Amino acid sequence: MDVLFSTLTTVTAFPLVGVVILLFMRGEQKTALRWVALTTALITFGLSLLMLAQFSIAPGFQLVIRTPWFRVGDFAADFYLGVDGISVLLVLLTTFLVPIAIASTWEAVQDRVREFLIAFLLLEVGMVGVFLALDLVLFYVFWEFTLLPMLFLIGIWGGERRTYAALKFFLYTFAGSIFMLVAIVWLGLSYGTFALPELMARGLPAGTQTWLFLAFALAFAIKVPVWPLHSWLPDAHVEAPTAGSVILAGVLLKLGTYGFVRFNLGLFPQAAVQFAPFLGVLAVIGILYGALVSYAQADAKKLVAYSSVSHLGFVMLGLFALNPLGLQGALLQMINHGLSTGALFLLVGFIYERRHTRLLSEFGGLWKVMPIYAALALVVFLSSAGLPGLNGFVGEFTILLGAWDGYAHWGFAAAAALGVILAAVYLLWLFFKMFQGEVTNPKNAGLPDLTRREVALLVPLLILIVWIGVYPQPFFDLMAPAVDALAANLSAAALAVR
Amino acid sequence: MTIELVLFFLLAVVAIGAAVGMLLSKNAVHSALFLVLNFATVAFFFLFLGAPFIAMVQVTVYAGAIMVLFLFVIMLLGAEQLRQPSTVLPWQPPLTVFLAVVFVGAAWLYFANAGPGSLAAPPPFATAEAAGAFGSPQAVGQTLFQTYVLPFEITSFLLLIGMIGAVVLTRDDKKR
Amino acid sequence: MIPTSYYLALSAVLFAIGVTGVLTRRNAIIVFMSVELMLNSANLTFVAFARQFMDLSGQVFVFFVMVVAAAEVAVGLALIVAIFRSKQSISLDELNQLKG
Amino acid sequence: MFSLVPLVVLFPLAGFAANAFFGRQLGAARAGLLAVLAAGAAFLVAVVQLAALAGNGFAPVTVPVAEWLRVGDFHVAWAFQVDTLSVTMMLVVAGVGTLIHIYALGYMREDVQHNGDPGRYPRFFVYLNLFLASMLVLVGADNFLMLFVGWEGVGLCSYLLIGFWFEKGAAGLGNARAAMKAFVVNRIGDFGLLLAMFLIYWTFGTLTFSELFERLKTVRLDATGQLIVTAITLLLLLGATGKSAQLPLYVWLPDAMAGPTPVSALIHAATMVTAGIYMITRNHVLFALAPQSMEVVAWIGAATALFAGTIAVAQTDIKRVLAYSTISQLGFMIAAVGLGAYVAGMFHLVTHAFFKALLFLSAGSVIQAVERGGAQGGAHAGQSAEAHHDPQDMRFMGGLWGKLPITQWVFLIGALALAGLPPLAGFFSKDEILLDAFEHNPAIFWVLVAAAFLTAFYMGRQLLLVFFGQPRSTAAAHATESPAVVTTPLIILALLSFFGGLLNLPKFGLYGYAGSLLLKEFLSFSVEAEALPFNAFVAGLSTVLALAALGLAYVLYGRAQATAQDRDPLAALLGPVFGWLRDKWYVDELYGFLVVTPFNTLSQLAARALDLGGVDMTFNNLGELARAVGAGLARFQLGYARRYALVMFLGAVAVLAYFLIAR
Repeated sequence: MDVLFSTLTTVTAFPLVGVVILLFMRGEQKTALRWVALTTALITFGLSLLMLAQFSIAPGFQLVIRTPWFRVGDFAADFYLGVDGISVLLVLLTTFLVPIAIASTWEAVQDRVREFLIAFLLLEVGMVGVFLALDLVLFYVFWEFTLLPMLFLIGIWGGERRTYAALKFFLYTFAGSIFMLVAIVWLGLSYGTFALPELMARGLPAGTQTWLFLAFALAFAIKVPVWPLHSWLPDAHVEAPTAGSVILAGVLLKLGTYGFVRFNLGLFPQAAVQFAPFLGVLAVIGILYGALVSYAQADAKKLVAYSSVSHLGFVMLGLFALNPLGLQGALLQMINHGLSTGALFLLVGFIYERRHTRLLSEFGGLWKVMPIYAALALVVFLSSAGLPGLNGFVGEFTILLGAWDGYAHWGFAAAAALGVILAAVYLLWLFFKMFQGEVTNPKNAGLPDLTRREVALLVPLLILIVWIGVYPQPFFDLMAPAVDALAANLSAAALAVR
Repeated sequence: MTIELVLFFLLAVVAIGAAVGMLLSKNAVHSALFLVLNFATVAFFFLFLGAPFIAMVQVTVYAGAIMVLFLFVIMLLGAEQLRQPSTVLPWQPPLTVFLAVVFVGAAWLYFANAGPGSLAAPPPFATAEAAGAFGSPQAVGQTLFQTYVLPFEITSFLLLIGMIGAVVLTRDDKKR
Repeated sequence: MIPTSYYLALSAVLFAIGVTGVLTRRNAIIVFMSVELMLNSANLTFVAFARQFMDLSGQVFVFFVMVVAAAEVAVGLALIVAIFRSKQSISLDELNQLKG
Repeated sequence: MFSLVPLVVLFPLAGFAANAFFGRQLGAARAGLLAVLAAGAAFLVAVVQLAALAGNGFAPVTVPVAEWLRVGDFHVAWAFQVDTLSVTMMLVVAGVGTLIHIYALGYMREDVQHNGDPGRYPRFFVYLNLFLASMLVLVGADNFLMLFVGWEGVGLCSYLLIGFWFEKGAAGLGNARAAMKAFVVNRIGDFGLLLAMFLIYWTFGTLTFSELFERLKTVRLDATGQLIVTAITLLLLLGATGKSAQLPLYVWLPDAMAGPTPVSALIHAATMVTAGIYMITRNHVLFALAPQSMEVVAWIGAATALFAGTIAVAQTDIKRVLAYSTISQLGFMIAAVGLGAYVAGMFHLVTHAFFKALLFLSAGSVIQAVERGGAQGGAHAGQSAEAHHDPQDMRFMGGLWGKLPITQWVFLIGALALAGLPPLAGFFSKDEILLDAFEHNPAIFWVLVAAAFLTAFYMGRQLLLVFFGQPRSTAAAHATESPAVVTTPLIILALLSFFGGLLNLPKFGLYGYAGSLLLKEFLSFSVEAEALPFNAFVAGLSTVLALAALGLAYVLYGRAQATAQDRDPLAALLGPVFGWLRDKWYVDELYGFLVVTPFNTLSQLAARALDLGGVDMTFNNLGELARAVGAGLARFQLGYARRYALVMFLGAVAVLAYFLIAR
């Protein structure tokens, strides 16, 4: 019973309570269904705050619970959860974004509401589980578990080409994780345990690290997505419903970067040192390429989707700087991207609900028609473009500062800094096409401004955007001990390699 | 040639003939009747092999209940004969026959090469009591309810599921 | 006494005829009957071995096979009825939904 | 008293927040008043800081406010550096800012009416207050990162204010495009600043000014170190060229005139664009270690001064002339700091803030006067055809002297101050720069002299075209003077422009020791300042040249043209060269050809050919390959269960046969 009612188990599993309740409700009571789901998600957020309260700023895993799960011969997996400075913020981000995403579907989703909400809550279980799992098998189960609800969210509630996009999303991510599964099984059978802390403590020989690193990296790189494995992302985003996009960009992509930190850096430090320049190059290409391609898009959502490729390039660059600055910057940037891009997708969703199109050529002059919408959008765009004083800048600056002296060449950081210029180009272009100029399209003339509900969705995000921009220290403090330990481990590995 | 062997070959010819009859009959009703004949002869073999209980079950359940069900369905659907001749799957009959012959040949080879005595005639029963006890309802029942009581219970579930399945599948959608 | 191999050979022949029926006939009901024939030939093998090794388990298994066959017939015939309702035919050639 | 310094930012910030959230509820009058009060309060705080500094013997003080970033060994805080340099800037920014706020109260009321959206009035003050806050963060910062916050913050405000009438301009998009151009070009400069910060941190281990300069005092540079410091300073210069509109990044500033006139005065003349000069001055210790960079700085400044001056002589838009003049004057300041004459640069920065703000504001007054005249004249004469000309086009003005009793005089003072006539402020500050150039680098001196000549010439041209001769449109003929709320700040600025030279007057006995200069001594607590003796040749030359340029302008434009369509007399004089000047040396077109078009093409190429055609196609083809293999195999799948069973049977027989054979 301790396991069942421990903090981490409840944070992970509480959405299931909502799922059960939803199962027993009738599909026609749409509002009631939404309230149940929203309340569940909010309680889960409350539970994660409880977790934060119990969390102490120290290295190592905390609030650990462990109980045998199943055992077949040498193959013994545990139900093993724990949280540390690296995962705590990501869990909070997840539980924070899910209620917002659910609330954003209030009017947008009218079809099979019950099933939609169930899929969403199941997705939350999977995502939180990924961040908390310390057993490799458990991790893999949660990892794949996130795939199915998202597949349905895209494939059932998506846009016109939803089947194509859903299949592409599924095949891409699944193909990658197969390699990870092989690596996990190999690890467990060779070392007699799937427990991450034990594997980390034992340390692996350099030779095996290399191919294990690659197997894990492929799975995570597709999820991030690292260039050139990104082409599922725009399609998935464009076809996914707004709430799905919010979660996809906000949390699901972080599963990949989180995996990089937790496994590729934590478990295979020597291989990480060796591959750092290589992944650094891919990250920089991703930054510039994502920005360039983003600028050429005609569809607002696609533009935002490609901007994710660029932004996550920054995260990858920070991670493979392999020093505390880069790592902390990258971890913070994960949160930032979740907030900013989540907000961006909400914004695109709002206009889509009004106009049922996202083509930039259809808009123009919306600032006049929808001043509140324009003002909030401007703040979010600028946050995404890395304006100092807002959250994006803190992350990007820390990453670039770290990357300048990281294991990659300083030129990487310099090239990546060009991405900051390009971010301004494509985001201001988006703002220009949507909000500035005269109202040329008569269909836009009478659009209603944001409702209170819509503003209320954005306000929590905006508060965090400004908070992190002005006073990010509490966030850095939370992750500092864990990151320092990781960085120390990495520099020891670097010495071993050189 | 003992009288047993004569009887065996006689019955075997009937059994095979009935099976071939089932196979070749155009009319499904005829097929079903041929099959009943086959089942009945096989019941005789069961008797030879010291399995009177099984033989009885064979006649009552198989030849009786199940085949009646078949006949019933054939009559119900009025599907004694198919209307149009087959146009698809060329080579299917000759290939099948060829493979069946290969199969029988292989089995024959196998039996012919089986070690001496391993497939020879089993020893006869010492006493009439022993002959009567082996395969009697009592003996089978004891084995069934002692060694195989759990599988036996599970079969009841299987039958229940089969029953429900039949009911569900044949329910008329329009009457919902 | 009759050698066990005779029974086995007979069983093999009956099985082969059953297979031929399944593979060549298009009438679903006859296919079904052929399946019963195959099951029955297997039963014969079971009983023959039971006698050979003086072990009643073989006979018990025949009993189980019959139960399975009964359940199968019930469901299978129900399926045929259902298919006949929708297709007005029990020809297996009209059931090619599995085509890739 | 130093602890009050955060208020210098917090007052405008509070004004910004109040107007941003409640501007509509407050209503236009109260929103404007609130903004003015916020700006005024900031100015008062700046004055308090001056007093505090005086009480502290002008020694610099750092005022920490809050923790900001502490990651590993890296640490920066929100903290203010209060020294004579930053307080000078604060006073100028908050002071001129307050005056322009007051001016905007009246100007914007008319502007929003004219542009047809009175509801946007509070929004202007939202931006203006945010700008003040950002600018004061910039000048008050005690570290590079905080400076960068202000740096990009003012860039944002500039973007918002240029695009204030985002639905106006060419094709309804001109203003928005200008705003975007300004932000993006500035970002290119910011890129330099960002890289400079990385280099500074990894070389010297700190981004805090005081710590950095402390470390620089003891540092011994080897060859690599020298290279790095040169790189740092050049990157800082890139930042400065972006913000201070120098070659090659000046192109955004002329377009930025799309913003309302108070914005042009405050941001694009008096304060924001001088941030680059301030930044270089702030980092004079770094620059002192990199003589080559100093040389580059000086030459960029001088080249910009001359280049922009040549363009200014051929412009017809009243604000564009002033915009190019601003670029030119900023070039003077950059040249000054490049020569190590930081005090001269700052001095010119201050006086320029006065007289250029004055010129822009009075130009705004002229524009609105003409607009009013157009409305009236149109009503009188009933002719609408002529009323549709651009109210900023000097060709349609003329003959305004006497119609605008206050504006005409203040404009004249501003123009003469800019032209550099003694005893106006511009003379002293410009003379100081010329003197430094004369002493240190004669080549630059002569370039600057040429630029100064052009300055006087185009100001003369502007004066004559706007105020003298015959009115060349009904609008000009019916122009009327602006209200007091507009003219009062003009008068104050005119006084400052007139007497601003006194700021750096030799202190004859007043404080006891002669030969020293007021501003120089004040700033010497922050930057090194060398006192050069008065040079009669330089002063005389610049005065004579200014007068000559004004005379030339009178010769050409004194007999005013009769109609707007007349050929510009200068065109007759210069021939085809005039076309080049009028079209701004085709730099915009060149950049379009060299940067914008290739970028767009590249972007389209990346999106279509590379992404959809390359990456996506590759992976889709992989998928298609699997599908094709499957489809090939599927041909064996006829869909008939019997065939499947046959294959199964085949397998069973094969297995059986295998066992037989294997036995």
